[in-house]
Amino acid sequence: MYSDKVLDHFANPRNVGVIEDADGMGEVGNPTCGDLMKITINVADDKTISDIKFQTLGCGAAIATSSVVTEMAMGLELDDALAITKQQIADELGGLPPEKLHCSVLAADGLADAIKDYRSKG
Amino acid sequence: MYSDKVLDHFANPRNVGVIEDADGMGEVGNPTCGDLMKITINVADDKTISDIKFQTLGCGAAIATSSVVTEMAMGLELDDALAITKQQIADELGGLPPEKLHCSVLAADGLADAIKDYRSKG
Amino acid sequence: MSDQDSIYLDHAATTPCDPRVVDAMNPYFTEVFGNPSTMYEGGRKAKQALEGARETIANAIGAKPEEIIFTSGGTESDNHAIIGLAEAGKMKGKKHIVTTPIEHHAVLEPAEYLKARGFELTILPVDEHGIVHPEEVKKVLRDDTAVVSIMHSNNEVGTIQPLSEISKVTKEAGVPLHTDAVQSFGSVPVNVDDLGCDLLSISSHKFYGPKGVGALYVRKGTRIRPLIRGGAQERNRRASTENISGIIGLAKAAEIALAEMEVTSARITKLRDRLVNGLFNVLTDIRHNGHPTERLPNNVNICVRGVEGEAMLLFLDMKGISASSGSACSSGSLEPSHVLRAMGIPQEVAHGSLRFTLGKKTTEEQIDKVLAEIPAIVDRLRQMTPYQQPPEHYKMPEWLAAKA
Amino acid sequence: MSDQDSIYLDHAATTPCDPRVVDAMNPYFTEVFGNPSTMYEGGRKAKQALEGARETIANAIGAKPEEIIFTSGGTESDNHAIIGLAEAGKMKGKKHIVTTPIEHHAVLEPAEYLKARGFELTILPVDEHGIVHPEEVKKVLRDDTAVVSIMHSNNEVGTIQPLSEISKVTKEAGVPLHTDAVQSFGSVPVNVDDLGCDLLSISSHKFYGPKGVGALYVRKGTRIRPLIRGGAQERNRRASTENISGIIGLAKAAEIALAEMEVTSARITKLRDRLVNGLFNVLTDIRHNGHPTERLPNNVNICVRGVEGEAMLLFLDMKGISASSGSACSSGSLEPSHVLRAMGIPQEVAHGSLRFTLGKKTTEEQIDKVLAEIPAIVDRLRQMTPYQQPPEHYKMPEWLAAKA
Ligand SMILES: Cc1ncc(COP(=O)(O)O)c(C=O)c1O
Ligand SMILES: Cc1ncc(COP(=O)(O)O)c(C=O)c1O
Repeated sequence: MYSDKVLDHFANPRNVGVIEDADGMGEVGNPTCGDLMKITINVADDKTISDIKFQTLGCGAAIATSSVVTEMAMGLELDDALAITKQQIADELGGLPPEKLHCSVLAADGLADAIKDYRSKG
Repeated sequence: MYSDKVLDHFANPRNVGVIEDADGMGEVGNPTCGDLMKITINVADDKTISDIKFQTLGCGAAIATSSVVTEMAMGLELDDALAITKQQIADELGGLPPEKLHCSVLAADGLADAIKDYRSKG
Repeated sequence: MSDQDSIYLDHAATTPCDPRVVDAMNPYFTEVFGNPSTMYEGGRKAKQALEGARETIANAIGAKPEEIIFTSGGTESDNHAIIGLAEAGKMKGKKHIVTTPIEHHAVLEPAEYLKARGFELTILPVDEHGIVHPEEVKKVLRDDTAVVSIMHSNNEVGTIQPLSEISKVTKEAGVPLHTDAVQSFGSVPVNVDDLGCDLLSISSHKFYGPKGVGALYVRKGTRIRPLIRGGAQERNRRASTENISGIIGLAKAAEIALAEMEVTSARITKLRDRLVNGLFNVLTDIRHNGHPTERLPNNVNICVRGVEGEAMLLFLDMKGISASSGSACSSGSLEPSHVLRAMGIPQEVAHGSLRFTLGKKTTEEQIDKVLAEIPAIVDRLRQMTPYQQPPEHYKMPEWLAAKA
Repeated sequence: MSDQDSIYLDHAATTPCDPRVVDAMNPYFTEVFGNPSTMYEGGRKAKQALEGARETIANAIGAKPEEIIFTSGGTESDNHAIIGLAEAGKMKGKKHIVTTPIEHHAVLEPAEYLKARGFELTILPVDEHGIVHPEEVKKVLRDDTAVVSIMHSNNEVGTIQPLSEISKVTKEAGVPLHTDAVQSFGSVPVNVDDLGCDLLSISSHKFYGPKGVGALYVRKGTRIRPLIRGGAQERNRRASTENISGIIGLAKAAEIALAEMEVTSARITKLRDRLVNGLFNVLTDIRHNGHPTERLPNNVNICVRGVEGEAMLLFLDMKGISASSGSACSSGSLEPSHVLRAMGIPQEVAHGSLRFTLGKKTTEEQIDKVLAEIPAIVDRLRQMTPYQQPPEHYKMPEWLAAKA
């Protein structure tokens, strides 16, 4: 049901953890299924994401999308990171089962929330 | 589905045919299923059935009940022959499948019709 | 009677499983037994097999995999189609159902059930060969018609309907057309686009697959309600843990049937013609039922004057020959074949009906054995007959006389 | 992962066929393949086998053969019971249905379907162990109640209902009681007179029989309408050519299950207790769901704090362990288990649910392997958790602590 890439990101998630004194932090949850995600970022030159870490309580798809979105966002300019869609995340993982697509919304939302947090402090 | 005795009477029916110048003749049909039966009898001493023959267009149960009823009636006094019920006929054959019980009505009716015919000529 | 000697000519009732089908099913009982709805390896394997089977069935009838619903057989497929379309139609204010008098009871009974619950039911006329004429369909269609159900081929007399003509009419009217192809699939080509139907039923055990499994094709976009509820299986259209071994058997049987159909059906057609011609040679006063040419390759249906069907079946059985009859007494229902009656055959003629349906193992020797045995059987029964029916219904049809 | 190493602990989802069941079925695919409705030898043999199987099933639950209807599985049995009783009741002016919130969807969905069509539906409360209390049933019964459906044992948490108490209430009120015994049959004794139920569903693939076949018991005298129509099979109660091989498999599986139940269930109960106690030893912050004693011998259901169910299943699967979860993400439906929710378990707790259901081939080594693997899995996932739930829901229940 899951692609090999999903399973790899699930079993070996990248960038797990919390950045101490992060420049921005996003916290999102999926009220229907109960998944939760926390994402912390550091921003260099007020422009690019220089570090990113996540924590997720959720299913395989939630963890894998969380992991892959940190890879996708690392080094990106903030506006480009904000533009990442759940479809792009799913595509990056080689697709998700239809009933699991909704899980990728968490990763996109969490990243956006962290960037918003960073900017609100600006 | 049929007992051995039914199959025996079906495959080797007793008393098939028509008695020439019979004392009585019964002709009955089952309007729903289309079975037809003709039964002819001779009566001795205005009292007992001395000869009996049948012809039947019908299913295995119709033929077997026709055959067995001729055996049952042969030598009987008329009132006793009239008293033969479809249940007795079925029992004599070792039973009939439930959906076939209605077929035995033909044999009882045919015999009764022949006796009535004999008596009406009286 | 050893199986060796037995002559099975009731393939319209059911067929034996092809041994290759049994072999294909076997791993799915004990090895790949997982519930396809589960996510672990054993479930994924089962799911994969299930979806492979769905593709096979879809390909076999020119459909897309997502248009196939697996069911427990032809009856469920038919029930699901009729009731499911009617209930979906009702939500849009539709309340009219159209079918024919020669359908299998698996169509007629749901139609009657819906009628008792407020639907209006139109039963179309058929001609003496059992053909439904497209213009008759056109006449009765209404704005509120929820479903038209017309079988592809008839199980008793083998008549094949002009479905691609009929579907032009239903398409124009925008009414979903269901067809019961239970007897057709594996015998004659069945392609949903050629036929133009929106729903189509098949049943595995009619083409050498296992009993208790079938499929319903539902054209994409057709609104239909489920019949069996309580799970997300079959895209929410048919609940219950999937009968994975049965479905694999169905698919394997379909695969074999399609691969061998052309050769097998040609062979069977020859044997069928040998049997029909032979019957007219060895028996007097019989009639042939169903359409002369628009018919299944394996079906022979006759009426024999002055004898009853079940009685013939009994004697045939004693000779190891398995056949069928539409007589009231052979049905256990007190009613002679509704199909023969709808074709205008009088009750007393239907009383002597006899059906032989040939299969892929049927041989010339078997046909000749039937032809050798049957005259004595008919004679014996005719000698017991009190009354000769008028002979006008019993003669060789011209098309057959021309062939002979 | 070779099959050798794989540890299947999802027997509530489905079971593999017992090889003896496959052997019993085999002749019915190719040899005794006749349609049981036919009268010739091949049909009679099939009919005889069919009626033998009916007797076996009847004996297995303390019923009479004529009270058994063969179906395509547990879902059809449940649908048939609920809809068939409701439709029969409707003819007598009844329009009320009673069931529980912990039923399988095969009961809940037909109930909802009937509700949408004018029936009134009462969903009974259950306590925190998932028990339905007889006095709650008594409270809601009405003169126009057409059906009460209360499952015998629950598929998720294993809780067994006090059905013989409940049936006293329904009997007194003269309302037919249906029970879904799909998870019970073969695991615990099921006798229709002891339970006092009027209808009872079973499904073959839950006790090492083939998929796609089940049975519905209907107590003599109970008025019920058919669900699948179009033939006189099953005494006019369930149309379609009988799935003879499947039915033989069902009967053989029932026979084996009954003969071995006592020994097997005792063995499984021990393993189950080893697993539960072990889980509380190797994991912190877990809770045990379902009734402490009134439960199926093979069911273990826990919730693990701070992790999601499907994620655990994935890691377990990588270790060759097949289990199940009631979390929303594992169901594909976005809803966490309706059973856990009905028992008052908060959504965030149900999120971490995990079910192991043991079977007759489960070994102590397998249980110990699970206990050895699971701590690392839970640790790994907990390390990724952004947020710790309050621990109040996660502790060893007193009854278990007392045992340990
Ligand atoms: C034309 C037709 N439709 C439907 C059915 C029902 O199929 P099944 O017995 O698989 O339910 C049959 C055969 O029984 C049939 O011949
Ligand atoms: C309690 C219960 N009822 C009904 C069913 C449905 O059975 P089936 O899958 O055979 O239709 C199941 C299992 O799926 C079940 O566990």
